[in-house]
Amino acid sequence: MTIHELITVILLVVGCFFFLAGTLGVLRFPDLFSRLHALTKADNLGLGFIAAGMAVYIASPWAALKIFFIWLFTLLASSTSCYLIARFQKEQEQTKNGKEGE
Amino acid sequence: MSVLIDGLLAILAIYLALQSLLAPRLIKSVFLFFAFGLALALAWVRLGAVDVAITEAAIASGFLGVLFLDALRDFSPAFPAKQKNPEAAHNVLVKNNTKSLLLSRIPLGLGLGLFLLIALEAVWKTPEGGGLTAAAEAFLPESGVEHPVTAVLLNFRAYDTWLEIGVILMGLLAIFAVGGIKVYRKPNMAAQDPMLRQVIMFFTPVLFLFGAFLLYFGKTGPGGAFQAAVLWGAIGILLHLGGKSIIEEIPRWLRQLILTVGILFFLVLGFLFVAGGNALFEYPRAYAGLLILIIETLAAISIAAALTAIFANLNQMKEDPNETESIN
Amino acid sequence: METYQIYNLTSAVLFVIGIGGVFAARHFIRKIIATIIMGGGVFLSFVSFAERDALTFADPVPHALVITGIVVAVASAAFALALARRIYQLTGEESFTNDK
Amino acid sequence: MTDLPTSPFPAFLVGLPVLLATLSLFFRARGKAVVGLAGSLLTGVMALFALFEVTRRGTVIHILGGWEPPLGILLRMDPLAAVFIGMTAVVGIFISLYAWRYFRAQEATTGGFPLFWPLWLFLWAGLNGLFLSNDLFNLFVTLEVIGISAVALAVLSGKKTALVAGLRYLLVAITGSMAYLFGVALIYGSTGTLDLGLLGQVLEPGTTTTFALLVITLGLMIKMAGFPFHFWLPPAHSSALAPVSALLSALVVKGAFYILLRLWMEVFGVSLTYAAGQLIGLAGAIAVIWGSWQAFMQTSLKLIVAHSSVAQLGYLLMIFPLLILAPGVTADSADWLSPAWTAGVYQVIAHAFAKASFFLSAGIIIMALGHDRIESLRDLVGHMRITALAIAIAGVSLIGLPPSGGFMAKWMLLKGIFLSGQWWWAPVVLTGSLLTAGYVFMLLRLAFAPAREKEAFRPVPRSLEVCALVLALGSFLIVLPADNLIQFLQSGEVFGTGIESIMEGGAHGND
Repeated sequence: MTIHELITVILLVVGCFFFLAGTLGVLRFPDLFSRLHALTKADNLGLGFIAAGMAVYIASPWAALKIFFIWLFTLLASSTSCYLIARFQKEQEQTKNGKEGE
Repeated sequence: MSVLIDGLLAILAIYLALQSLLAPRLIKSVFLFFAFGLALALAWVRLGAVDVAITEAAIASGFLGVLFLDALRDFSPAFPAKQKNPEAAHNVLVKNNTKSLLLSRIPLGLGLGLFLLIALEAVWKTPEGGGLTAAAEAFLPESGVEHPVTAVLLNFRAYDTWLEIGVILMGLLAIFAVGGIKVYRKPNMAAQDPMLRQVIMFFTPVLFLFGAFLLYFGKTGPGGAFQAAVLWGAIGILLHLGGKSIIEEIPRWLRQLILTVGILFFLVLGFLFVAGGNALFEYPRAYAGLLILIIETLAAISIAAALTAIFANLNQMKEDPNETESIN
Repeated sequence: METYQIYNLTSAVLFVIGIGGVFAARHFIRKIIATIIMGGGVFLSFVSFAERDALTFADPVPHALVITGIVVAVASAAFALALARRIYQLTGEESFTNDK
Repeated sequence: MTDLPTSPFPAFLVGLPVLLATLSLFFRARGKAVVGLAGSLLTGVMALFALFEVTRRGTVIHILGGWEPPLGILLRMDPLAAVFIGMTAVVGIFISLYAWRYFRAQEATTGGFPLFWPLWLFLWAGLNGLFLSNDLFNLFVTLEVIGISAVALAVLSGKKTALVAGLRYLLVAITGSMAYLFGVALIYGSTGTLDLGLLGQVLEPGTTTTFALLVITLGLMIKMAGFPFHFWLPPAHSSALAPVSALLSALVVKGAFYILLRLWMEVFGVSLTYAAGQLIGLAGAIAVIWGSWQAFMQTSLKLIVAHSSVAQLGYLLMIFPLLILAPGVTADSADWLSPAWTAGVYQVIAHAFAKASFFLSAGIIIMALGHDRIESLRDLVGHMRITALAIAIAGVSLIGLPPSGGFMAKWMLLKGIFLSGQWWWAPVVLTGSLLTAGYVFMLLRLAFAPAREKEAFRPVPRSLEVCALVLALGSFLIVLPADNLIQFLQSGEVFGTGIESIMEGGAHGND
């Protein structure tokens, strides 16, 4: 195993660990906000490590750029959707609280 | 190793399919359906069908999933519950009688099990027909494109593809026929939300570029009109959600033109060939590549517009308390 | 076992799950999902044959058929969804009431 | 196959209605109707020209894109396809004329349903495409074109019952198409071709072929409402607008029957067994009895007519057991083949005319009365002579009394049944006719009965009544060219290469 491959494997394993942690969080955390936290933070980090691992493995700057863009777009999309879900939930809670307060 | 991966993927797809039908809550069903689509897309990649994978992920899982999600606003109990009619309420009571339900399911289960066994034997024993790979390979140089799937879609079996563009247009007409669509009303989500607006502004050009890329490179590699159309359709959907529905805000004649230009150009071109003594869709060999690119571009525009309009119309299908009485 | 055979068998299973779902599921949306699962099974069968018949590239004809089929199935499903939503709006029913 | 003469007609038969449907989208309500009616007339006239072309030149083909099968798709217009296309054209023209007047009369209250026109033209293109198609997958696409446009037409009224029936119809239609497509996938996997002509030559019997036959037959049975999959038809057909009901029952269900006939005869010859034929015949027989009985029990006119469709489609299934030869019987000695399959074609045409007329009449009655409960039909003769006449004539053809097209169909069917020795189907045909006579005479008795109280019959445009009457008369007139029609049908390779030998043997059966 070359050093090259070793780095790839380490990066992939670390990435998988974060994914696993994120998934556990989604399954085990009590409420929506902490679940979203686990999902977006840990999974984006995990994806980042896996993307980095793949970039090292392919070892071509052009491919690395593409992989970087994949990561970037996923990051953007997931953070936006996380934000929208959270906002929706918050509005719901506020209207609910408002009604109870009346 | 590869058998292991494929086997796991197959089991995952079956599990997700079952769960999306059995999940107790509708929202769970829809999300599992998303996941099922992605599992299938992975299966297509494993089988070397990259074009199919993109189409599956984009249309069957992506676009349809978005439609399902949007529909959940109607059905989801989180929204103000409607007055159910007594018949339906009674029916719910009947349904809860699980014992009779179980009994009625047993024959169905047995029948399906038997059917599954026969089906498994039939697919297992399928003789090797050989397919049409050799024929496609032989005629590929004459088709005007280098990617075999595009050659089949836009040249060898262009008739099917043309009909299919018609089917999408018909799907939109059919949704109009259902009725219940109110006059276009601007959703004002983006107005209140700077973040959403920024994201839409960022993604619109990116999606457009990527769609154009898929369209142009459909000539030589995976991609093509349908895949590009979904990406462009996604622009339309995003803009619609952001309060700027391009398809609703342009003049009527232009909208109709955009919706129909794909099928019309394809057909009129075909008729011209017929008038010239050729068959329908029989391109002159020298111009085949160019004509296919033009047809694909126009088709992608039309399909994108149709998908946007389908979403926009379903999205605006909201209840109107006055209407329930007037109809019936 | 060859790759294509795994997916071929899966296709039969998905097809049968889909049929069962169309008849046994109650909610409109689940019935529509079931038709798509059925379609997924059918398309998987086509594509697995394409992989089996590969020469320098996989058989492009089933790929093209499946792309056509997916689009057609999605158009039908979108229409079915519109009908289901409209029925719910008018009556509050989410499943066929005279089903046993 | 590809050495047959080529003709541009098949391309125009599919292309022209789509072109006109798309163009009509550019117009608003009234303009859509004008373009739609003009388009229907144009398509109909062209279809009749195409029929004439086939009588002159025999089977013609159109090789789409210039790519010959198996890679490309072939459109083939043989006498059988030409007869179906001609039938669609004649029935379609009169229904279009009726629809134009019918929607105009209600324009003020309903908006005139402008979407009817593009959807109907798409439906017509799908039907023509289906009759012409010679490719298994292309047949699926045309089935879907027909399915979506038919359901969209069925729900056009926007009423609750129509929507629920429409959703059920759509789900059933999708399920049927997918089952059909699964069979196609397996056939493609085992032969590597989708062309019907080539498949007839290369398909070999085996587990896969039998299973493909099973799912394809089930899928198509679902789509043509064959027993036990008939449940969706009565609500869908009875809740649609009158011209739409006529289109659905006269034309749409025939599409699936046409594919079934072609596939059984042309492609699956190798794996058909006597038992399979008996089974599908049994389904038909039950449909005849059950549908007629249900029709007899209904109290509203449109439901009677819709249930009657289930029964009349049952007769179509009953020709299949006759077309499959028992082991040891050679095609030369099987002189019942010709009457049997002529009976099928005649039943399709006679039912199309009679049922279209029936539904159009029902639409007129609803227009006049505001509902279609049959007890209000009292003294129909006194108020609407022409409509009553149309119902009477169409009813006589449905029962199968001479000299109607329905009689011709049932006579040929009985002839085939007795010549083949499968006498057990005969009582079914007779019982079905008796039950049909039961509900038709029940209607006629009411129509002639004196009115108990003054029913308010609103005036109805005379042209609507004439359309219904012409179609009813059509179900009698089709008997006149019977000899020519049968000769024409047998002039081409009717069922392609697959059953050539059988048809040669059967040709003397017709005297």
